[in-house]
Amino acid sequence: MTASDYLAALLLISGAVFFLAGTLGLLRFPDVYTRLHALTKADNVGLGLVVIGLAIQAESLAAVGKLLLIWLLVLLAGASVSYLVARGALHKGIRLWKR
Amino acid sequence: MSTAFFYALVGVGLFCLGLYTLIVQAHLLRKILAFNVMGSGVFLVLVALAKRTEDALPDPVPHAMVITGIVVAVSATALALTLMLKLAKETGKAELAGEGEE
Amino acid sequence: MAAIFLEIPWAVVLILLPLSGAMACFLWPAVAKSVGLVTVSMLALSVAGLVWQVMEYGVYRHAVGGWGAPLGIDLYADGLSLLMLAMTALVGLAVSIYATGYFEQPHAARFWPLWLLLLAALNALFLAADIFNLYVTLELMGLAAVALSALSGSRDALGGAMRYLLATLLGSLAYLFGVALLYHGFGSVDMAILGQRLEATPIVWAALALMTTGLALKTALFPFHFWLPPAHASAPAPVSAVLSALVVKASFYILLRLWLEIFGPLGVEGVETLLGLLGAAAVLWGSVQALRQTRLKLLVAYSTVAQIGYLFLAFPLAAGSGITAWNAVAYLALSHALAKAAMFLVAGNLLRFGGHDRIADLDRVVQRLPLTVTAFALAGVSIMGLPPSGGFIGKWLLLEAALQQGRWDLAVVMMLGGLLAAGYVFKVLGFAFTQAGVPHESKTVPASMEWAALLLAVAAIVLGFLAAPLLALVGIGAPFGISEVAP
Amino acid sequence: MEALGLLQWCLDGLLGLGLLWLAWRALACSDLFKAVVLFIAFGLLMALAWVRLEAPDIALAEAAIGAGLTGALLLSALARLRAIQANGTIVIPAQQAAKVQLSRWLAGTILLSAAIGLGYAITSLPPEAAGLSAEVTANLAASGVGNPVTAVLLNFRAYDTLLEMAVLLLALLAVWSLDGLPTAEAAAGPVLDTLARLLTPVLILVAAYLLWVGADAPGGAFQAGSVLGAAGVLLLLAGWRLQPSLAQLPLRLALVAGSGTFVVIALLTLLSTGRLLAFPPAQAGTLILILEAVATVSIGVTLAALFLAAPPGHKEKL
Repeated sequence: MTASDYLAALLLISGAVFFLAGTLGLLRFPDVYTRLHALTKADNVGLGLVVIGLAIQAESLAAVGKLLLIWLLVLLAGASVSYLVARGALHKGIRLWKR
Repeated sequence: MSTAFFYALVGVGLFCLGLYTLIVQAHLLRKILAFNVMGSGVFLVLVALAKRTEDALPDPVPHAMVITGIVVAVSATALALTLMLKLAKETGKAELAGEGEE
Repeated sequence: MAAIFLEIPWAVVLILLPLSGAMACFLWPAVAKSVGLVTVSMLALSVAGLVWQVMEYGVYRHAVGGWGAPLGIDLYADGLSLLMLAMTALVGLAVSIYATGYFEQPHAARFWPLWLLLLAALNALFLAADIFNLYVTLELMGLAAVALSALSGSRDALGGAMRYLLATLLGSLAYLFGVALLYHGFGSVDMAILGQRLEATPIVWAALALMTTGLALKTALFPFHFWLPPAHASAPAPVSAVLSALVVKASFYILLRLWLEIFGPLGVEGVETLLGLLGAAAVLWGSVQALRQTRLKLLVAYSTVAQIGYLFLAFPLAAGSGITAWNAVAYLALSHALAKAAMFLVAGNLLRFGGHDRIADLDRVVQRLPLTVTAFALAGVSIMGLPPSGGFIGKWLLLEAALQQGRWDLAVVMMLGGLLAAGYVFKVLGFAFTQAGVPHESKTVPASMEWAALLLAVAAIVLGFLAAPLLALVGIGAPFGISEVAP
Repeated sequence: MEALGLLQWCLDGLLGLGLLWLAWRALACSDLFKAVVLFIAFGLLMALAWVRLEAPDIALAEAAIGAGLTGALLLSALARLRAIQANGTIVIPAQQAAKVQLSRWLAGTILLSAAIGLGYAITSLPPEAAGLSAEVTANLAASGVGNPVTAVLLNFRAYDTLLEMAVLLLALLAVWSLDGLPTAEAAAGPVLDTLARLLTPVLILVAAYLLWVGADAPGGAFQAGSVLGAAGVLLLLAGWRLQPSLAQLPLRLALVAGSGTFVVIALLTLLSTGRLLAFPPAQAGTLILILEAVATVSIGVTLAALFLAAPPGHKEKL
């Protein structure tokens, strides 16, 4: 294994850690807003790390481009959808969690 | 046991799970979900067993059949959902009257 | 001229024409009725063309795409396919004539494209030689039939259609599961090839169980008949006629084909006995239920449950009687299609006339709708199995097959079924002659609706005189003999 | 290699059990909304299973249609069901507990034995079988495309696909014939609006890409069509509606174009070669591309129309 392999592996694993953290947050946080927070933050960064890790290993620039496009689309969709979910929750009258 | 047989058995499980729900649950939306799960089970059997090829690509014919099947399933689901809504509008509930043997 | 006529691939026309017609009806709803009528008439001509073609050249096989089985899909037409196609064309024509009077806008614009798609599905089904292709046609047929039966939008119709949809989808999935198993067991979905390759392995038994159950559910064989009476009784009359006459027969046809080409030769006496028993139960249960009904459409629908039972009585008799039992099935299927379609159309006329279909309140309808009541009586003769009628020939052949083998039990069931049928037919006719307690308002019934019903009923009787040529036609390609070998 | 095999086994095991568990939760949980969401998750997991089974074409179709559009249909139906039931009376039938329990046990026992029987039959199959792989490979060069699944769908078994297009058209006709239902509500807002504006061109591009690569790589008309359909659903959600001048014949033409082109090409091949849908190898690639391009548009429009569930111009009220 070369140095770039190790770097890719490191990035992929840390990406997975972010996903794990996001999932934990989804399961453990008290209300819909905080869960959204955990999910989007963690997933976006996690996916970013995974994408960079895969890009290092990619065979062509086109593949790198596709990977980046995927990341951008997920960012866009994630941000919009979490906004819509939060707005829907507010409309439904779900209160913010307070300690 | 190979991957092919493992997924085929999962397919059998999904088929029977869906069928059980179709029989015992009264709500039509759940029956429609159950029908979709059953369909996925059959598709899984069809495609999993196509992978019984040693180190070669799987048999593509079942793959094409399943794509046909998925389109048929979404068509049926659309019709079933509309029928359910219409029935709910007429009777006030999304269940069949006199739920019998089915 | 005749030569060109013989070279036209009529089988393909039978599939593409109604598809095109349906699309035209959808694009231009204002002319849907005319487009529909023209299409259906041309379909009848095409069936005639195909019959002629097959009589000249023998069985028809068309390798779609030029690949041929097992890679491609084959279309196939022998005597049995021809009989079913002719039945579809004849009932289709009468029902279409009826529908011109029955449906007003906006229902007419919805009826025609769905109806033509149903016809395309039926024709494609009767021409299919490939069990996965049969699955696609089954789904096309099932969804079209459900959509048609929900057309009126009433509470009963929607409930009946929903139940029907769930039953038909479940039946198709079980069938598809069987297709998957047969394909993976024997590497083909072509019936003839499967017939050659099949061995009695566990996979075949599983496929047999799944496909037989799925198709029995779609055919409404007792005790899977629960969905039929509500769906058939609540659909618009022309749709009920088509459901009982054609749609139920289509799934039975697939079961019959599977039996003749694939499963039958394996020697499955146990399953045959079971199917026979369920058939006998259906004959008795359906007839008794029909007798108990107070509404005409439900009576006719339960009568369908009973008549389907007769078709299954042939399974335990087939092995010992040569082709007599299967000939009986062919005849019964055809004559039931004509007679039962006539009965549902009659029920539609009476509903239109009096605004209800309560049997006890028919109120001397014989004087006011003589053609309609005549149609019911003639159709009743065939359903009861009295001579001279198609139903008589069919039941006679079946009885012969039973007596040859000393199956007195089945013979008694057939007799009892006939007696009970006489009971429910005369019950309706009796009330047609008597005066009801309260006078009812009445509406006029278009002549097209009366004549369409009569046409079908007369055809059911005429069948009684055509036994020799029809059985010769069915015998083309020996569908009931040893299954033929693919080229 | 040994470790990789073990890892794959773990992945397969988790995926298989995850599928069964999600299906069970989706079918058994008491909240319908949760059930639908779990079902969508089930669809996504199915897509992963297809990848594991080396069926990328199906994975794409499942993700787009099975999970995506079916999910959208289910969610919109659920919302409309709640709207309907909020207006009317909700009757929850009292079930006789004892009878229900008995029938559950009975059904459960019968189905469990059926599952064991089916499982036994399946495991009795030979572990190696190539099916029709050899035939497909041998004729692939003459099919006009390089992706064997596309070759089966649009050449070897194109007749099935013709009928399948008819099924899709039929579903729409059937849904339209059941009129008088409230249509899906638009949840307009600035964010959704922007999302739709940004994503629609991207989705159209993706659809075109999937259609184009479908000849030689995973993809094709159904995957591309469902991506287009998704774009349509997004636009409909953002409140966009077809302008009335296009809602009649032009829309209907777009809906039948797929089946119509199929029938026309079927007739042309019948006249020129004497066989239904027999493509001459030299022109097969072009013919398939035409068929797929038109079918993609039709599938997309049909799926979006199925989501809206009523013909445009239909009055949206309860």
